[in-house]
Amino acid sequence: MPVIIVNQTFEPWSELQQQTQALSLRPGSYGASNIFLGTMRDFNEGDDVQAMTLEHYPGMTEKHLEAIIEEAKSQFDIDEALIIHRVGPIQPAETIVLTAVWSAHRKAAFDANRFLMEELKHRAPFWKQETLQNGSTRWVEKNTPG
Amino acid sequence: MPVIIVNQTFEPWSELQQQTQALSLRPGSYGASNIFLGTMRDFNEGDDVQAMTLEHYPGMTEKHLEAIIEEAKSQFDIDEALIIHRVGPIQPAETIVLTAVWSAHRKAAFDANRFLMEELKHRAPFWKQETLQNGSTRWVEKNTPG
Amino acid sequence: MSIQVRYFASLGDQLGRQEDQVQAEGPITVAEVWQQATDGLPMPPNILMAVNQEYAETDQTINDGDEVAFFPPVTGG
Amino acid sequence: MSIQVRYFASLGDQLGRQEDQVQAEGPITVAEVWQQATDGLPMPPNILMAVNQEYAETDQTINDGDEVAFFPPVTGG
Repeated sequence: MPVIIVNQTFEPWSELQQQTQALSLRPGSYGASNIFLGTMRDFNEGDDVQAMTLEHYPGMTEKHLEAIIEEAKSQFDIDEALIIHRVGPIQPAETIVLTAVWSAHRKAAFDANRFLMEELKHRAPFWKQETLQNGSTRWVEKNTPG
Repeated sequence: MPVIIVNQTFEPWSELQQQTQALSLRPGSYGASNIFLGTMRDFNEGDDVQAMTLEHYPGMTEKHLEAIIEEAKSQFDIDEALIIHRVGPIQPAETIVLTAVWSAHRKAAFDANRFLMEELKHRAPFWKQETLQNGSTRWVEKNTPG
Repeated sequence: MSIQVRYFASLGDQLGRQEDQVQAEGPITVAEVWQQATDGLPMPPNILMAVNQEYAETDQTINDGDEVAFFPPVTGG
Repeated sequence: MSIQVRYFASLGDQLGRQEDQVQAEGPITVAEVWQQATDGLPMPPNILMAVNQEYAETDQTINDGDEVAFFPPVTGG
């Protein structure tokens, strides 16, 4: 399954190792992999952030992430792509999102992975709510430009 | 040490986990990581390849990789960068190169990591020699364009 | 006909609920679903909407059993 | 003065050796080092050169104790 929504912390590198083995990637067939990790920072817009909650739209989220992967596969010369995204409560330094692309050559790997992240940021129904140090919460209004 | 030359196979994800901990990266301080892996394919230019040997210029190679990292740090808003490169005999499906960049936002992580790979491909003194299925060897004449 | 309406994130907080059920006699647009569900509340600027989990515009016509959702700009990743 | 010369990859194979030691009386350029080390062999096209592990051109002047290297286009990564 190239789209995975998880509601608990995961170690990105061991998860990636597992998922790589689960994908239909013949060892020796691909020459390039590009991986992006989005990690929760403990500050944002000048404030200390102590926690975050990620809301999503179950069903629509998966559907759109799968569509983004299909589009990446049709636009770029890639073998496989993977998106793992957290939902629910998240602590600083935890991984929010992991995207990965495997291809024959490096250009497609870089281009396709950037495409995955930009499309995900703009289209996938996720919403971040931050909890500040004083315990108050606020919804993140918009993403940083890519 | 952000530049590592290794003469034996390494598991990229566990190596990355170790190196991330060794770098001066405060957990929660960075929001984006981009990782590129170059992997040995078992075919090239229409021929099956059974093994590869990577020659390098000890001293000059490290010096240039370190210079490339310094340039990336001065040109892009990034926190840290890492290059791990194999030398010596390599088997198909093994990792040849791993580059990684950590930054606050995704754009710098993507741009800087691509910069690392392009500069490495053009400037770092490494040379690939392929061993074909019939046992004959040939030097790779030039890189694929990025 | 019966239409399931869902609200997400800050919009759900503002309305004080995550869903509504709207009843309609004939053809109805997304904008009319919003009007009916919120008792004529002006639609906040930048609001996004989806019909059956696909992005939609205010003038899209809704069928019986459709799911309509309203939510603020997405901020994942 | 004494100059260490190194050859890498296919160039080392073609020359049948990985290094030479060149002796010179006065100032000498990279091109002259090549001439002397290879007994006047024409320099292959696309060849790259380095002096003390920095990329250099054929007209760069060499000092005593310098290390000069010649090699084909790089193909790492």
